Amino acid sequence: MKIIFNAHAVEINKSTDGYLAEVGERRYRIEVLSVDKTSGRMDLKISAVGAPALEALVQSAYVSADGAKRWVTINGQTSLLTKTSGAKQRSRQENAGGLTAPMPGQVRGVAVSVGEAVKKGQTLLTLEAMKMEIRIQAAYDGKVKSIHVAPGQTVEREQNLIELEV
Amino acid sequence: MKIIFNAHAVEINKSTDGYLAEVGERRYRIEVLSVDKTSGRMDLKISAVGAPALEALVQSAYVSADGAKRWVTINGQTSLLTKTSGAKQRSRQENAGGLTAPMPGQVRGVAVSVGEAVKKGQTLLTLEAMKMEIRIQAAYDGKVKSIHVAPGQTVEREQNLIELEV
Amino acid sequence: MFTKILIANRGEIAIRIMRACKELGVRTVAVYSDADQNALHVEFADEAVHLGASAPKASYLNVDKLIQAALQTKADAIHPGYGFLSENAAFAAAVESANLKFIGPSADSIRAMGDKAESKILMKKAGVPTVPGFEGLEAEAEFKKAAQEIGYPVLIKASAGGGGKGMRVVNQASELKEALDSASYEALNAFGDQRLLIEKYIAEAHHIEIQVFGDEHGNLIHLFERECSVQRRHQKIIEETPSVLLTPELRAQIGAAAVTAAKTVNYYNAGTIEFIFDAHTAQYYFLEMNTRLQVEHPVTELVAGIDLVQWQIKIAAGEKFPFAQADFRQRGHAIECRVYAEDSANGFLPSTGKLLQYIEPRGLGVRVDSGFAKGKEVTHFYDPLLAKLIVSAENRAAAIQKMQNALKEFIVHGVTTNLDFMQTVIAHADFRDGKATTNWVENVLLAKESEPALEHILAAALAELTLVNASAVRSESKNETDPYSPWKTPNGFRN
Amino acid sequence: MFTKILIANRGEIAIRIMRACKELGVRTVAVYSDADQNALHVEFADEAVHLGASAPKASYLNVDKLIQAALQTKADAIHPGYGFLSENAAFAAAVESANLKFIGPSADSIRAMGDKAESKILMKKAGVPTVPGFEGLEAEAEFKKAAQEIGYPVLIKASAGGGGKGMRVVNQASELKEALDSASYEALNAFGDQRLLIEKYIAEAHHIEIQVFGDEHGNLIHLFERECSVQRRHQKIIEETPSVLLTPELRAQIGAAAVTAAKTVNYYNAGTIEFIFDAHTAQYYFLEMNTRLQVEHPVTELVAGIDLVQWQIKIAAGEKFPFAQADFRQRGHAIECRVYAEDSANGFLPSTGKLLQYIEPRGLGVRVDSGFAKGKEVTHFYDPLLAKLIVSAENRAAAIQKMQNALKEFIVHGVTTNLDFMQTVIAHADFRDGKATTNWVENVLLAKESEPALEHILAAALAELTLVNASAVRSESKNETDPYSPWKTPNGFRN
Repeated sequence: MKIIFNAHAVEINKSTDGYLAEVGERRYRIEVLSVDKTSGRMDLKISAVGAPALEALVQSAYVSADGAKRWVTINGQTSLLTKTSGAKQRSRQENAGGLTAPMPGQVRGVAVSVGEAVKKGQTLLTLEAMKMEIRIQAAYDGKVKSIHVAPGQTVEREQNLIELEV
Repeated sequence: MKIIFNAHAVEINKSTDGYLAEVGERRYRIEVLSVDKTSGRMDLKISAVGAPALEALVQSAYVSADGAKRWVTINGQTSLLTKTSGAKQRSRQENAGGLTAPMPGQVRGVAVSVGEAVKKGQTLLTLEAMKMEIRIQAAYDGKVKSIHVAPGQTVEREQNLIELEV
Repeated sequence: MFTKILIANRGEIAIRIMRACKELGVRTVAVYSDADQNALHVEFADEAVHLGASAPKASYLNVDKLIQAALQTKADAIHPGYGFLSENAAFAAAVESANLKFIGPSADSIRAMGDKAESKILMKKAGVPTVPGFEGLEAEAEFKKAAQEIGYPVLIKASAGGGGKGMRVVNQASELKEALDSASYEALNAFGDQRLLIEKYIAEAHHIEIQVFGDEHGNLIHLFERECSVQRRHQKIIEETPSVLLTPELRAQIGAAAVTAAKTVNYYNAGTIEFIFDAHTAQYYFLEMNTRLQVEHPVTELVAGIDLVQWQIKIAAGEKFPFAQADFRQRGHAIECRVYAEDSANGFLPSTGKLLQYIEPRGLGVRVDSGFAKGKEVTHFYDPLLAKLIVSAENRAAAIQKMQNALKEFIVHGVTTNLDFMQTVIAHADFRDGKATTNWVENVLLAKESEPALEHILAAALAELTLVNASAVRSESKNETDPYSPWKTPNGFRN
Repeated sequence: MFTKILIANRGEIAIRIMRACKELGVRTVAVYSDADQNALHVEFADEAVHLGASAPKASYLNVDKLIQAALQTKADAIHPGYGFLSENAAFAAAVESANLKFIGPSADSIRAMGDKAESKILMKKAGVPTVPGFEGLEAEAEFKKAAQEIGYPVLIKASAGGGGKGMRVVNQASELKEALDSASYEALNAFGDQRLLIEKYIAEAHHIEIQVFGDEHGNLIHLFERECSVQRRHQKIIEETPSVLLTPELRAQIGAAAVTAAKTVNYYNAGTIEFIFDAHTAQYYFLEMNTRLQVEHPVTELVAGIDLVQWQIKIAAGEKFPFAQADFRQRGHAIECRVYAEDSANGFLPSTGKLLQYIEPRGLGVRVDSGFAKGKEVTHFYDPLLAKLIVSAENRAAAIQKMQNALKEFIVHGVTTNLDFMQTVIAHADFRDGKATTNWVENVLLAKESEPALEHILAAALAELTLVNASAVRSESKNETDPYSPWKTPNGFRN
């Protein structure tokens, strides 16, 4: 079974004594000691195939699912992975210029209107969340092409706020 | 809807502003503030119908279900109720004489055999649980009619162990 | 003693106060906004009153509604917690006018300490060390002269300020005018008050504060220091006591200065005198007074052996504080980490969502003051504080080790937290050596977004087979009673 | 320091020890029986070794398998916890023979204190007060003469005994013969040793014990008393420190006696000297020594400010105990309630089952040392201890109030517990006044089965509509993702 998280493809299948996983050119044997659906906890022993047998310690992984999101905690380190179809993900870099919401929150004010010319660094709108105010500023000189939000509106992280055109 | 717990029959139905319950000749109004299925917690306001309106405090009830058993905790007091069909329950008194298991545990030894005559107070078998030993003794002079358990066997509380006949 | 107290707050501090009430046999009233309808503090109270919409102005900052709620539930006192209206003199006065007891200092004490410039003048008069500088200046020329006298770098601060707003570091004379202009503009916008003060900028500053506690009969003592230098965005994230920087002599000195400061404004109830501490010169300077219970009060409770919130309530009810300074001594070491719903690798920006998993650490010396539980929602309306993780141990090294383990044991899914980041902080040599100054996190330790570790990816992949898509198991168990869950229907239903 | 420790125990104490290991950077090995395959202590360890069948003899009491497990996992020490093999001198010796470190006293110390008669003789020689009586008697006539000398009532006790077995109170000479016969028969059956001793019976006895702690370099001090008089079936259910019965002078005296007792057997590591205390005469008598960590060690930890288990490990690793007697003083008051899976209204008989609900209390001064969690199974094979609820506060009254609240907050469904019963105990005037003697529970406080309260019946009925049979809700939500649970399939699946 092929599963892709963020940009990492994993081929994972049940084997006689546990599971066998392939990531890139590396293969791993996973022994599952216990699975507890109440807590989403799995006790695992992971070892690299071909590598000399190490004293494999049990690792306890807590996994939670929410839609395509997977939260994983092992030994106090937490990762947020997103299960994808495998298509190249939109990179966060492409949205540089602050046109998407850097945090969830509420739109405090919109300082520009559609068609308005803006200067690099000009504040386009302000977001507020948890007592923090963040100004969304133009990354370059340009013109406001469209505005997707209104004051008072609640936005998610990475939601499109405004589109500029040069 | 009629529900019977232990020997207590409750007629309970949804009303316009919550629920209306009848126990014996008394009627109660129950306002449900919240229900949380994760924890089995309900926040309730209970008031007697007809009684002068009291300053009804919120009571938080935790309820767990296991088959016909209902565990209820309110303000640190826990009850174990059994949902019944309404037929008269077998009273625990009828089993006086120690012929059923007073606790869950393991049969340590059976000291008698079927057909054997026994004296009142004679040890018939020993049960062990959690480092405790309990002797099951004859409640009257009689004869062993049947033995339902064997040494090493695990028994539930109130499970039949031995039957005596006079 | 009171019979019923309304807690004009939310989250962990509301629950903390309610516990103290319950232990004193006092009934509790919670208040809540739309967003907090299902919040933990509402569940925890004996009764709860809805205030209004989610925005603080419509709910937790609404003086009239709060007093109305207290009167309506026949509460006889209001505890403000921290934040919101806790340092609002008008609120304290309004509470007392409604014949309710405000659990905190007098409105006059709050007012006297509420203005940075005025309180600094008061402290100078009382002989409490303050940062060299000037208040009440207006013209640019005055500021320029002052800056020269103090010596650059200098700090420009909003007189009415807080939270870093209207604050500018000025390194040379040529930067002064712009700094004054932008700071006064920001101060006016934020506080409706453009007055500024100027003082010496202490670059390698530690934040050390002294807990004071007094009754309404004139008894007032201090309960030692807290070091709160580990901050981000001018907000504390780790606090501890004792501070490694203080000698017993210095502790006694700064403690006495704090008592003097508090007595100057006839202070009673719990309060905190904040000092800037210069580790190079071992000089300390009055910064401001927080005229309320602090977020970080638990570390003092653990090391001094006192329940500050219970005493706040008892003092407010008129009891005498029966202890003398000599009755207290510090035992062991305590550290608090503020568990925030925020993304440390993304500029510490807030994170919101429903808590899919929430498991708190436990064990000897581990205390969690929490405002959340599994299934609860973290919204963008309020502070990102999920919980405070507090540990105490025989000494600082043991406390650090205990904190490290407790942070690892704390599992939160559904929002991004700073739990991972705080492990890095706690393990850092600078922190271990007591070298973390107030700008250390932002200068030294900015977290970077990291690639997920291999075992995380493998665990997630495995979960697809064992937890999510185990269809054989699913169909097999479909008609069974789930042995772990009390009810057969899906969760999340609210009546 | 050790690199890996095997914990030869289960339940809360195994987890308590593992936490101490983790904080010292030591890896942990759990052991488990068939019944404990999914137990919490197995999850908590770094690795786990299966020992054998569920019966203790086949698992937790199997010396060979335990040592084999330690060798196989390359552990360098074994912590025995309490109960099981913790006071078994042969086990301690076998561990050391296998070149592993036994975390506890020497096998010789265990042996010397293991026999009631012999240890009593040792203590008499060392000048430690013992209950007036005689050891080493055989003929009935000898016992008769001894009883006359002591004065009735007298107590007959099995020399090798414990747990009330082979123990008889004799009120007059005519009862003596039968008591001797039945006690020696019972002692022979229980311990393979029919020797008896005779001593004065103290009717209104309190159980007061002193924690001692020493290193392998000759340092040994005491860490004050614990009062453990609230018992049922000769087993403690509530312990506290300080004891209201001791004056500072008496505390110093009895503490010094305990140190003498321990030094007599060259004791090191953690140990406890148990005393019978007669509140009428303020006399104390050596009862026995427990040569191990006690169940109730947490109350000492909280009041003395020490992590006893961490120090056990450090001492065993060869460290010196760096403290002198004067370094410790008691601060505040701590109480422990043992939360048992038992039916207080049914002769305190055990209760077993799966934990359908398990919510622990929290807050300042509330500590829970637990061996269980929701979904875990309580079996009949082992001790009924689910968890220890320990509170600490500024004084005894505050601790009692805190315990009362914490007991109410603790929710366990699936097995019957003594949580309700302990609320009655804690609230009783005798307990408040420090009048509870060791037979108080059985004489005064036997719980009766009570009818369920009306609101319990109403809540259960309502649950049928809102939680169980809310069919509209059920069908409506059938295909929704359950927002509270991480996975869509039913719980309880184990791979």
